[in-house]
Parts: sequence; C-alpha cells; structure tokens
Amino acid sequence: MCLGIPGQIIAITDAERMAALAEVSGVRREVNVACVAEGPLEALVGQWVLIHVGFAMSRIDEVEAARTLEALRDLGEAQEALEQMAAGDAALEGRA
Amino acid sequence: MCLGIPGQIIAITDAERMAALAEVSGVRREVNVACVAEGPLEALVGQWVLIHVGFAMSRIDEVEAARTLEALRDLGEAQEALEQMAAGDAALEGRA
Amino acid sequence: MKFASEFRDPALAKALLAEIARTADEIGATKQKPVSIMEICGGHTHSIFRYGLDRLIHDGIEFIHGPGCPVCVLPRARVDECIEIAQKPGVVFCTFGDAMRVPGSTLSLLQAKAAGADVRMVYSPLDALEIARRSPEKEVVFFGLGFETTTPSTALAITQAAREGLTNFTVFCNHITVPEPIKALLDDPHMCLDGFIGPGHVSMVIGIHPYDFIAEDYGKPIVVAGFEPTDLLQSVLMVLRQIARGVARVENQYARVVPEHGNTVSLAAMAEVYEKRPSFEWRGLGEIDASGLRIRDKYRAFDAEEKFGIGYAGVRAVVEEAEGCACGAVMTGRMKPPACPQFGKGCTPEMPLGALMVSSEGACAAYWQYGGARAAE
Amino acid sequence: MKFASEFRDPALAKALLAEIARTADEIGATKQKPVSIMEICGGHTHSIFRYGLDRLIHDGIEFIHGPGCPVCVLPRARVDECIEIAQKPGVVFCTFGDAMRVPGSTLSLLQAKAAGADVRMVYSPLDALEIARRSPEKEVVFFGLGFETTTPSTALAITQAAREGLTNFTVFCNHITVPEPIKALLDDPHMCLDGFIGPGHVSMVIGIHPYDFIAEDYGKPIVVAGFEPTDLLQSVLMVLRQIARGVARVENQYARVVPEHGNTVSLAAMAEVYEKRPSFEWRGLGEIDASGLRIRDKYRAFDAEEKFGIGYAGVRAVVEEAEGCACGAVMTGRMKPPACPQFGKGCTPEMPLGALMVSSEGACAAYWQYGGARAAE
Amino acid sequence: MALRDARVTLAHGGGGRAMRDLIEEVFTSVFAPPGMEDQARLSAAALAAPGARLAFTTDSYVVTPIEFPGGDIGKIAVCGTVNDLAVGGATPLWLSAAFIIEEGTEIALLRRIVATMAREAEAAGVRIVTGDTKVVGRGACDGVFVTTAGVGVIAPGCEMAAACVRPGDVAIVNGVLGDHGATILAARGDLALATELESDCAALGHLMADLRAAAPGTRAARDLTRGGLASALNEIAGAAGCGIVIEEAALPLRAEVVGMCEILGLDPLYLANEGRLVAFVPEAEAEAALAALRARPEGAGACIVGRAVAEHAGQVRMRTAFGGSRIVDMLVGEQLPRIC
Amino acid sequence: MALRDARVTLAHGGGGRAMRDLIEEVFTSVFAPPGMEDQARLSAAALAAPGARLAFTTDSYVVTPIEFPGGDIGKIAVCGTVNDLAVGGATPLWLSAAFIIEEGTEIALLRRIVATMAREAEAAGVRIVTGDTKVVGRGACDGVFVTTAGVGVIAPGCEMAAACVRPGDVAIVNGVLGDHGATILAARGDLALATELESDCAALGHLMADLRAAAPGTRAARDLTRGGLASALNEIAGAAGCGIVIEEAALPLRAEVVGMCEILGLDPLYLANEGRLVAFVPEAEAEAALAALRARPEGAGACIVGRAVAEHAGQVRMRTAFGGSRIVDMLVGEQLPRIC
Ligand code: SF4
Ligand code: SF4
Ligand SMILES: [Mg+2]
Ligand SMILES: [Mg+2]
Ligand SMILES: [Mg+2]
Ligand SMILES: [Mg+2]
Ligand SMILES: [Mg+2]
Ligand SMILES: [Mg+2]
Ligand SMILES: [Mg+2]
Ligand SMILES: [Mg+2]
Ligand SMILES: [Mg+2]
Ligand SMILES: [Mg+2]
Repeated sequence: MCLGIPGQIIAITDAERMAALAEVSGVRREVNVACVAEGPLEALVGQWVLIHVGFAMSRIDEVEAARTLEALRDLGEAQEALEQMAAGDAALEGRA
Repeated sequence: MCLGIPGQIIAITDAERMAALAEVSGVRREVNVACVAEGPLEALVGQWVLIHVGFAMSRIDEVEAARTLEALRDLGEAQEALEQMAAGDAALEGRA
Repeated sequence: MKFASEFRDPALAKALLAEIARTADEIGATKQKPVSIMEICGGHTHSIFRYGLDRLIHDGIEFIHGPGCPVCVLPRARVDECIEIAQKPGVVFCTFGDAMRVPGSTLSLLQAKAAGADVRMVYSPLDALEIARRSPEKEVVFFGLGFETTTPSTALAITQAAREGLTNFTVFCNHITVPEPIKALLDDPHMCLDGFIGPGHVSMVIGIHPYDFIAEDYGKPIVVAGFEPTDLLQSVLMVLRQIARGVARVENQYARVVPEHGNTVSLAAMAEVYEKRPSFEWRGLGEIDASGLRIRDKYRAFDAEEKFGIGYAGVRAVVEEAEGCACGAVMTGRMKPPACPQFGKGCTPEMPLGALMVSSEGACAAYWQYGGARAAE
Repeated sequence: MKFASEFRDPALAKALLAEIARTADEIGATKQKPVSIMEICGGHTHSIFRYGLDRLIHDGIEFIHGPGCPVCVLPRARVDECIEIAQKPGVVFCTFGDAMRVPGSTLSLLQAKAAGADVRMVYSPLDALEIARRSPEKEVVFFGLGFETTTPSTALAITQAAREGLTNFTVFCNHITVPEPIKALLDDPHMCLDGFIGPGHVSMVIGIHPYDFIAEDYGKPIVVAGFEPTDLLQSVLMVLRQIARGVARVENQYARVVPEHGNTVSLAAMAEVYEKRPSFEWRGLGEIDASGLRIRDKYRAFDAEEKFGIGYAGVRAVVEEAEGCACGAVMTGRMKPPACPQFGKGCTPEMPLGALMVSSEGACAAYWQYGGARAAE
Repeated sequence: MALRDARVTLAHGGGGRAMRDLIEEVFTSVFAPPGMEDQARLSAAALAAPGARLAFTTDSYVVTPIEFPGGDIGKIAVCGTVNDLAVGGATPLWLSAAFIIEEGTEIALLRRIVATMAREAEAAGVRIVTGDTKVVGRGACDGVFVTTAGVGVIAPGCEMAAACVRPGDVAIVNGVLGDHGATILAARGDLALATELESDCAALGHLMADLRAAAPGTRAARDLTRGGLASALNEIAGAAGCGIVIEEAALPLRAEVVGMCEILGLDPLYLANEGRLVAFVPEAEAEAALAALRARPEGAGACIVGRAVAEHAGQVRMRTAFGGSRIVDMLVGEQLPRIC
Repeated sequence: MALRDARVTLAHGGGGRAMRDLIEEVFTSVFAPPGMEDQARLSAAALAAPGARLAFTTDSYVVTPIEFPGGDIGKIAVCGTVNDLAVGGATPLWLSAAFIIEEGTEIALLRRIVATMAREAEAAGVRIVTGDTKVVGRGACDGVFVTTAGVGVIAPGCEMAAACVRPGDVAIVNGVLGDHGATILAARGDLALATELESDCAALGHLMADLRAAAPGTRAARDLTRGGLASALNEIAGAAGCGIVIEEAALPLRAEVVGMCEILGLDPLYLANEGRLVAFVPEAEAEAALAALRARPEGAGACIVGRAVAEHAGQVRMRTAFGGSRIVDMLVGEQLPRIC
C-alpha cells in the first residue's frame, strides 16, 4: 500500500495553502507541504521529501540514507572478499 | 408568416391537457385542440383542422372549401369555353 | 393532401391566370404601369416564388413583398438580447428554427449555440414546456416569436405552465401584430400600393374586420388569402376585380379556414396573457406604436424580460442596423431586392447582412434562392 | 532517481542475497521448513514480484502476503455504497484509480461510470477539492481510502474545505489502520509467522512504536522497510538475524524516511478530523474492532455517510462475499493464491471474484501478472 | 466468452486484454478479416488489368438514433461507402471499418451493428477486411460513430464523372426521395412526429453494375445523401458546366414525406437519402437504363426526373407543376424546421 | 473566402453551401485530392507487379488534448496509419481522412490540424486522396476525431508477419519508450503534472524501408501504440508460438517517463507510443538493422531489448536488473494511476 516517491521541493507556490512545487525526475507537480513545514516555508526549497497522493509526507534524511547505503556497501565488500576467497579455494582445488 | 397545414384529428389523447392526435398525410403528432374545442372533445375525431406550431387553430369548413373550388371550376369551364371559341376563331382564320 | 392538393391544380391555375390577364388588361395594367399588390404575409411571398407565380402572372401585376415575416422584422438588438439570455448558465433557450440564422450584432443564435449556449430548436411551445417539466434544474426560455397566428400558442403554453405551477419556464415575448405596420405603411408618403393580399393564418385568429380601416379609411382593396397557388391567384383576381369595379372592400378568399370574426378561444387566450406595448421596434421600420405585445403583470413570473431584466424590462442597448442595409426600403415596397447595393455582394444567405436575406420568407432570400434575381434574364 | 536508484543496485542485492542465504542456512531454513515472513504492506508485495525477489531469494524464505492493501480489504458492501452515492444525481464521485475495478456485488466503479455515474479518477484529494471549488452546483464526494499514510491527506483536505467554507465537498471515509488487523492475525490460531516486514510509509506517519506489541507481546521480529529491492532484502536479513539471535525487536530499516515517532503534523491532523469506529468490516477478515476511522462530529458536514445516510450512518446491507472466494485464507497466509480453487478459473484480473485479484498489490493479481503461478514450473 | 460486461467500459479501449476480447468476440469473429496483422493483405489481381484504376473513398457515419426504422448506423456505414464507390463506376471490393464507441454503450447494440454490417457487406459483395475500435469517455461521443473506407476497381475505359454530363442527357433516380431524411427526423423524437416511414438505406453496387451494363454510355451518377437531390444536381451542373432542369410533377415522393415537409416547412428536394442515386444517361439509352434499374428491388421506383440542358450553365431549375420555373439552389446550411 | 465564421456550426455539416465552403477552404485546398468525385481514382500501376499485394488498414484517432507537445491529432492520424502499413512491410501510398467535428470547434484549429496532416503526409511520401467531414452537435463528440485509412503495396515476396518470428531472433526498438503516453497524461492537465516531454509521434515508413533493405530477413515489426511494448510483444509471442525475453536493463527510458510512472504507479512497458516500433530480425542481421535504424533521426535511439526464445511459448518474460525474472503479461484494461 501507499505508493510514495522521493521528490525535491523547488519552489513555494502558495504559502497560505501550504502549496509548493515538487520535482521528480523532471516531472513537476504542486504538492501540499503542511506535514513537513517546520520553520519558514522558503527553507523547504531544495529539501527532498517523500510524496504521497500530492502531499509531502516526510522529509528525507540524507544522513540516514547514506548510512543505510554504507551498511549495504560494507556487506557488498565483505561479500566480494568472501567470493574471492571462495574463488581462490576453488582454483586451488582445480574446480575451474 | 405562419406556416399552417391541414390535418385530421384521429384521437383524443389527453382530454385534460386538450391534447389530440392529428394526422397529416400519414404523419401523426400530438396537437393542442383548445382553440377548436367547442362541445365534447370526442366529437373532434374525424374533424379537419388547420395546424400551426402544434396547435389546431381553426376547424376547416368543408362546405366553404367546396364552394371555393366550385368557383374555380366554373372559372375553368368558362375559360375552356373561351379557349374553344378562340381556337374555333383561329381555325376559321387559318391561324392553326 | 386534402385541402391542399386540390388548390394546386394547374388547370384551375391556368383559368385563373387567363382571367387575371383579362382583368388586368381591362384596367390597363402594364409592365410599365403595373398594378402593385402587396402580399403582407411572408408565407405568401414564399408561395409566390415556390410556384413561380411571379413569372406566370400577367406583366401588369407587380407583387410587393410586405413586412409579414416575424423573423425578418426582428431587430438586431432583439437577437442580441436572445443571445444574452441563452448564454446565461443553466438556461435552455428554445426557439423555432426560423430564428436560428438571424444575425445579431455579432452572432446569430446558431453561432451562439456553437459557442456554447444551450439553444434548442423546437416545433411547438408545447415542446419547450415539456423540456421545462423534464429538466426542473434548468431555466427554460421560449423565444415567443410571431404574429397573431402564433401568439395564442404561447399564451396557452403560459396558462398551462401557470396551471402546473412551473417555475422554470418563461417566454421571451416578441409577438407583434399585423394591422399597425400596415397602417404605418399606408401613412408613408412614398407608398403607392393598389391593393393587398391579406394574411390567411393571422386572420383565422383575428378575423377579417381588423382590416376594415384599409378599405374604409385608405380606400384600398384587401383580400384575405390562403397559401396554395390557386388561393393566391384567386385573391389577386378578387383584388383586380375590386379595382375594376372601383370599390375597396375586405374580402375573404380563405373562408374554409378563416371565420369572419376569428377564433374566440385564441382571442381570449391572447387577451388573458398579453397586452399591447406602447411601441415596439421593427427591423427596417423602426418603432411602431402599439405593434407589439407584452406579458401582463398577472403572468410576469413567465416573462423572461422580467426574470432576466433584459429587453424592454431592462436597459435596451441602441443597436444600429448594419450599414448599407436597405431592408427598410425593400420591406416598404420602395425597392426591389436586387436593387439593394448589398444584394448578392455584402449580403447573401450564407452571410446575411439584413434579415430579409435570412428567412426563406424574406423577400431578398426568396429572390436569391428561387432565382428572382439571377433567373431574371 | 535520487533516493531510489541507489537502492536498486544489483551488486548490493547480490551481497544481500548471499548474506541472507548464509543466515537462512545458519538457522536451518529450508524449502520444506521455511521461515515465513509476512510483508504486511501490499506495496512490498508489489516490489517483491516486480523485481522477482521471491525467485531470487533463498529457498528457505517464504513470503506471506499480508492484508496491507486498502483496496483488497474493501468489502463488497462498501463498494456498493460507493456506487449508490456515485449514482445520485449531481454527485461527482472522485476516487483513486486503484478502486475503479474492485467488484461490488453487481458492478465496479468502472462499470458504474460506464452506466452513467459521474466517477472521476484523481491523483490527490486536493484535486477533488479543486473540482468542488470549480463546480459549486455539483456535490463532490471523495472516496477516502487507505491506511495511515493516506489518512492525513484527506484530513487536511477536510480542514481546508472547512476553512474555505465549502458546502459541496464530503469524504466517504474508509480509512483503516494497520496495527489492529496484525493483532487479529497474530491471535489467529492457524497463524504461524516467524517475522514481519513492517509498512514503511504507514510508519513515516505513525512511527515505529505502534508495532511494539508484535515484538513484546507476541515475540515476533518486525523490521520497518523501504520499498526498493535492497530495502526489502536488507529487511529480510534483519529479520533473519533477529531470529538467528533469538530476539524479537522493532527495527527501522527505512530510517531515511521513517522518524521513530512519526510525523507530528500528520498525527495531529488525523486526530483533529477522525476518531476510531467501534469496528470496521474487512474483506476476508470480517469485522475488526477499532480498525477503521470515521469523521468526528465537528466535521460531520464533510462526512458523506452523514450527508447521504449511507454506510455506517445508514442501514448497512448484508452483502455476502462471492462464493468460493478464498481471499480470507490467502490474506491470512493460510493459503497461497494458486491453491485457491477459483484462481485463474472463476477469478482472473479481467473478471475478478475476490479483491486480491483486482489491485496489482493484491497477492493473487501479483501471482497472476508476474507469473508467480504460471511461471512456477 | 471472455467478455462478460454488459456495457463497454474504458477498459475496453485500453490496449489490453479487455480490448482484445471485445475486438475478437464482437468484431473479428463476425467480420473474419484475413490474417492476423493490423493490415489486410489482399491479392491485387483484380487491379492488374492494364488501365484499371483503384477507387478509394471514405465516410464517417454519425446518425442519431443509431437504430432507426429500416436500418442502423452499420447499414448506412456499409451502404454509404459501397455507394460512393459504385456511383463512380467502381466495383466495390474491400471495406475498412473503424468504430468510436462511447463508454457505457451496450455490447448487445455493438453486436447488432456488426451483424448488420456483415450482412450488408455480404449482400453487396464486399468484404470488411480491416478495422479499429476506440473507446471514449461518457459524453465524449454520441453512442457509436462508424467510419468506413472503401477500395474498388474501375475497369479500364470506364470513365464516369459529373464533368461528362452533356446537354440532352436524361436524369434518372432509382426511387422515391427523402424517405431516409424524413425517417430520421421522426425517429429522433424531438419533434414528436410519428410515421410508418422506413429509411431507404440500400447498397447500390449491383444496381450500378446493371445500369452500366444496360446503358454503357452512362455519364455520371451520384448517391443522394446529405443535401438530397438538389445538392447532387447542383454539384453535377457545376462540374459539367451545363444546366439541369427537373420536373416538379415527375419527382417521386411519398405522401408521408410530403406531409412531414409541409408540417416542418422543409423542401423534400434537400432531404437526405441513403439508398438513392441520380444517374445521367444519354437519351438514347434512357429506356434501357430505366428497365435495368426497375429490374432490381432497389431500383423498382426508377423514373426520369429531368435532363441536362445547354442553357443556364451551372444552374438547376425546376419546372413547377404550374409551368412556372424556379431555381433549385444549394442549401445554405442545414434545413431547419420552420414556422413561417 | 466564403468562410467567415470563427467556429464550426451545424450549418457546416448540413450538406449545403456552408459545408462545401468549409470543405473547399479548409480541407481540399490543402490536401488537393485528385479529381472532383467523392472517390479518388488512382493509377493501379504500383500494384501491377505479379505477386504484389495491396495492404489496407484504418484507425480512428481520438486524442485529448487535440494539440499536445510534439504534435496534434492530425500528426498522429497520418503517422499512425502510415506506420500500420509500414510495419507490415507495405510501402504506404494513399490515405483517406474522415473528420468528425464538434459544433463550436474553432476553424483555426481545423486549419492547423490539416496543415500538420499535409506536412506529415508529404514527409512520409503518401498522399491524402479522399476524405469526409461530419459535424455533430455540441457534446456529441470531443472536439475533433480523425479517422484515416491507408492503402499501400507489398512487394512480391515480402512476407513479414508476427507468425514468422523464430527463436533466436533479436527484438529491436527504434528509441526511448513511452514519451507519447507520458506526454499525453501530463498534457491532459487533470493530474496537474508538468514535464518537458514531447510526444514521440513520427511516421516510420522510410525507417521501415531502410530496415528492410539493410536486414532483408526482418521477420516482423509492430508499431507500439496503445498498450505499449508489452502488448505488442505479447501479440507477437502469441502469433509466433515462441517465447520472448526482454532485459529490463536494456529498455530505453527517459528519466521523466520513469519519474511519471513512479508518481502514478504505472509501468512504462504499457505506455502508448506513436513513433516507436519493435522489429524482430535474425541475429545475423541485427547489427545491420541497428545501423540502418540509427542512420535516421526517428531511429537514432535504436537498441536491442530482447529476443525470441524457444521456451515458454506465447509468454513474454523480463529479466529484471537483478537477474530475477517475471512475466510481462498483457494489461487487463487501461493502466490507472494508483496510490498503492
Ligand atoms: S440584400 Fe440584404 S441588406 Fe439588402 S435589403 Fe436585402 S436583406 Fe437587406
Ligand atoms: S484467486 Fe480470487 S477468489 Fe481466490 S483468493 Fe485470489 S482473489 Fe480470492
Ligand atoms: Mg465518401
Ligand atoms: Mg456520395
Ligand atoms: Mg458519401
Ligand atoms: Mg487500430
Ligand atoms: Mg451523449
Ligand atoms: Mg490500423
Ligand atoms: Mg499497429
Ligand atoms: Mg494502429
Ligand atoms: Mg462524404
Ligand atoms: Mg466535450
């Protein structure tokens, strides 16, 4: 459930109605930013948000995103190392 | 102005609304008969009327119609007689 | 078709034409010095061209086409008012087809419909009433147009609506009357008519006595005529015979349909619903006193002018007729259509300038369509 | 696409799959004795099939598809009520596209639209609000559908409508909540789940603590997950690692979007406008206590149930689910879609019998469309 | 029978399985077009004679109501295009048929239309070889619109055209005029007129073939559709650069059609037909032409209505029953019902 | 310039002078069809080669909005029918064009559509030789509908058909997918989405000719219209009785198209195109085919997206970027924007 998609706020269009323009891969649409509007609205410009049914529902935390990716990359490196070891073993054993 | 067309009342369809079915050369349409409704409505069935914009505006007087035609026919006969005389004269005078 | 075909018999017509010729010769009518007979009614104009009577009849008879086409005499301002009403949201504007192409100052109803107005053609005011019954959320306005023939039908539609308590049905009343413009024509110093063919269907409603003044006060013969070709020819003959005898009377050729005193129910309905306006504007003729009808106060709930504050109930815009339009002169018989400088140039049925080019009853359109102009070698 | 493409990297996925395989082997998961993990959210079901994760992942992991598709759990009676509202004259019924094909007892909304109802698809409740502003003569009803992710948007649309004083906008509220059906599932004696993938977007609104009872009371691990393929695989790995370590906790894989305590504004808007219903009917699951929301009295002017006296505000028809429909069993994980006797026979996406065949999030439709059944040689 | 809906929904236009099912069950199962591609592939042998030409024509059909006494939109869509080919001297071979369908249209109605088309095509000796369907939202079209295109072959040497008409040629129509137009006016219901009339809709391919065989000198023919006999004659007079005179007394008209015209203030010369044509033949072949036409049901009412003349080039005139004469001009726009 | 109205009225459909003026000024003055009859008469010489076949196809076009970034309904109406001819191996020769016009349509819009059609037809090397116009009342159609039919010639020996596809054949598309569908979705405005996208609408006749010259073994091609690549491949797999595998990573997609699909929950494989085709060529000719396609602007983005396989006959599968695999089925109905 609940299709959500990351987009970037590129302009405030109607502060009173909490309306801003968001962009997803070059596609723009007006969204409501009430749920992510702490502080001055203008500060939202440039912010990445998670968009659902025309509402920005959550700010995307870039630090957390990087942290998650980091963990995955570490796993990837560990995995490569394992694979190389496995390949080495195989070579040693003459298994291709 | 004022396209009018003779039609025959063939049925009363809604006495309260003074509505009757009229027929013109096999084409039927409901007309209002308020303007021609003296006496019981049913008596209208079979009556020829002059129809304008969906209203029967006048009963057609068959006697008067016959009288008009009669006058025309008399004129026609007189005319024929005249022509025959003229033709006779012409023949006499050799004018073919 | 009974009561119609019999009166289209070429043999009878031939006899009539011969008798007309004889009578015309008798009174000395010639192409150069013709007897001018005005057929008041556009329906008669239509019949004359449809059956080619103008080309069959003796040279000494000239038909002058009168103002009796309710569409032709509708002024631009009135068409504009129609469109103003029709363009209001929620309005269904119902009209006879005749009015669809009449030019207003910028649009016709046909063009207003194309531009989004809900304009519907109906055959009868009863059909508009039925639309109002079926669409209570719509405001249905009927374009009440026509002479005394048509007026009773809208009067009866209004009384019916009142009986049913409909609140979404009004009539935009443009009903006009025949006697007043005839009087205006007769008072015109340029006018030189020798007699009239009287409107048969108007007369079935009002009878023949409203024309008494024509014979009595102006000394012109008038014969109320039917619409079939022998009706018309017979009526011409009756006019000529009055002239020959030096009399001026109101005669009734169309006695099969026209009762001497008209139709009681129709007259009562008209009197119940309508009253005379002080004056009404006619295209080409200007304002004519007491020539139009309006809805009485008793039925003001059914008066579109009142409901929308438009027309004589509102501020009327002064709308000039198109420049170079000679409709007035044609309608008063002072000019034949082809003599109008716009005829066939600025003014064609495709893009009419004056109203006489719009309706097939209009003298200019009839000349154009049936070749009155181009066929006259 | 930033924050999306990075999480679709096949190399990272490969590492994750390997680590999952290792962990699965470690805890002895096999095809015969698999670890059963329920992805609660239909969006996760969709991702699993879209990326083919079910076929890539270790044999010992079995995905059980949960009830987290608001379209799939919509009972027939509720669809019938939608149609009843949509068919009222003057109503514009606005809905997300998802709901268009869900079968009611005789028609779907798509079919009701074809039969004349004014049903419009919108992307956002804001679009319905805009239709209401532009069409004051219409009664605009928005079909409020969805879990906690979507609920704030309709709450905000209602408060906006109230601020603007709109009187022609209502919401037909079918919002439901996630924790209650999970609890119902966990209480089901047939249930044998080893862990949960928690719904990422619901959680960005409500935070992760509403799931505490799953770990604390039922001893099952739950990891709130994002929707990209590595998000899902990482979450599976996190569940497996909890199992391997013999712990049960609520973890948050999707921290870039999901704040621990959710979104303050959203929660406040929901609390302002909605309150819990005593119980609400779920297709396949029956009535579940406190699992649905209704509009508070303060906003009853915006409640379509109140305005039209329909649904929980009216007399609810008892509508049986279609005969032979095994949706309940599939939704509770007791049955795989292809095991349903109707699957692919009486029930296809063209002519769905149960709701799970309608939405592309429904487990049966996903099996069918992505070949979960036919591709499983 | 994958198609279980009673009405067409937008899903039936979406390019997916619902559309395929609609097309297969309702259309191609009846028309049986050759091959499975989105184009018909047809033997060109019929066109191979040296000097043979290909005739190609199209019309969209938008009639309201879709079904009416004497036919439906499908019948008009086949007959109309067959006729456009035939009156030009072509032998009709193949038709295409494209449908624009309003959401909510009953599938049973579509089936009836398709059945009519298949039947009429078979009777006319043509095949419906390719087609298309589009579904539009409610209110975006009025029920069903059908567009057919037709391909035919014109035999070497056959040269019929309005420009070939010469003074002295006789104008023949194949039956009473205006039945279709009057039927549709009544069937629409908004004028509340009831008649027993039926549309004259008919395919005239075989009739034209017989006519050409019997009167090989036939100069030109036109099917009388929108604008009626008057418009067709004006077109011909214009293209031929001669005049045309018709006789009012000779016009074949049914009493009901005349009656309806009188009621509404219309002229039957401008009423639409869908199974009528006017052909110009040299006077010497007129009797043979009449005999050939009268030998077929769709020509049973054939008669001479007028002739081409050297005078008043480009103009059509009518001698009235009175011996008067008037121009029969093209209409300006539509004929509108009148009160005056 | 008899046409002084700014908008089409019902009079322009009435069969009279207003209709004639509209047709002459707006349509035939631009299309310049041969002759003055209501049928085009065309030399059949191009069809005379023994074994040559005639190809015949039709489509109705109903796009909303009528004008959109990168084209208008006229462009689609010409390109779509040219493409239906071309992908079957035919050389497009002649088109018919039938217009259904809503009362109130601006005549300036009609002129623009007609100008587009004339330009596209010229560029595609076809002639618009016959046509029709109908006017319907306000609300009885949505602006303008255009139906074109096309006639082309298939050279002797040319036999392209979906059924000819064999395992091992390579599937090539001529450029990025879904631009048209995404452009129209945005242009409609009801989803309030703005993009810089333009429709991919293009005529592919010349491209197909070059492809067939470079890769004479080309088995089959399909233009990708409603239902997108997925539907075309399913059709081909069904007709050929083989399987098809495509590579997710190889699909050419613009970022905006992907973005719009993510927002609305759509799958770009099902988005409509109007200037894209998929061709199946023997592996040995794949390089030559690609080179020929890439040599023309409308094929600049050509690439291989998959191949036919002997397995899973009738089914299309996609290898995901993950090495996973899933069935790419036909859609059920339309793709609807989703929230979940
Ligand atoms: S030609 Fe036109 S402008 Fe002149 S009088 Fe006639 S209608 Fe009026
Ligand atoms: S196949 Fe249909 S009936 Fe069976 S469980 Fe799935 S959706 Fe329900
Ligand atoms: Mg044609
Ligand atoms: Mg024709
Ligand atoms: Mg035609
Ligand atoms: Mg097609
Ligand atoms: Mg409609
Ligand atoms: Mg096609
Ligand atoms: Mg195609
Ligand atoms: Mg096509
Ligand atoms: Mg045509
Ligand atoms: Mg529209």
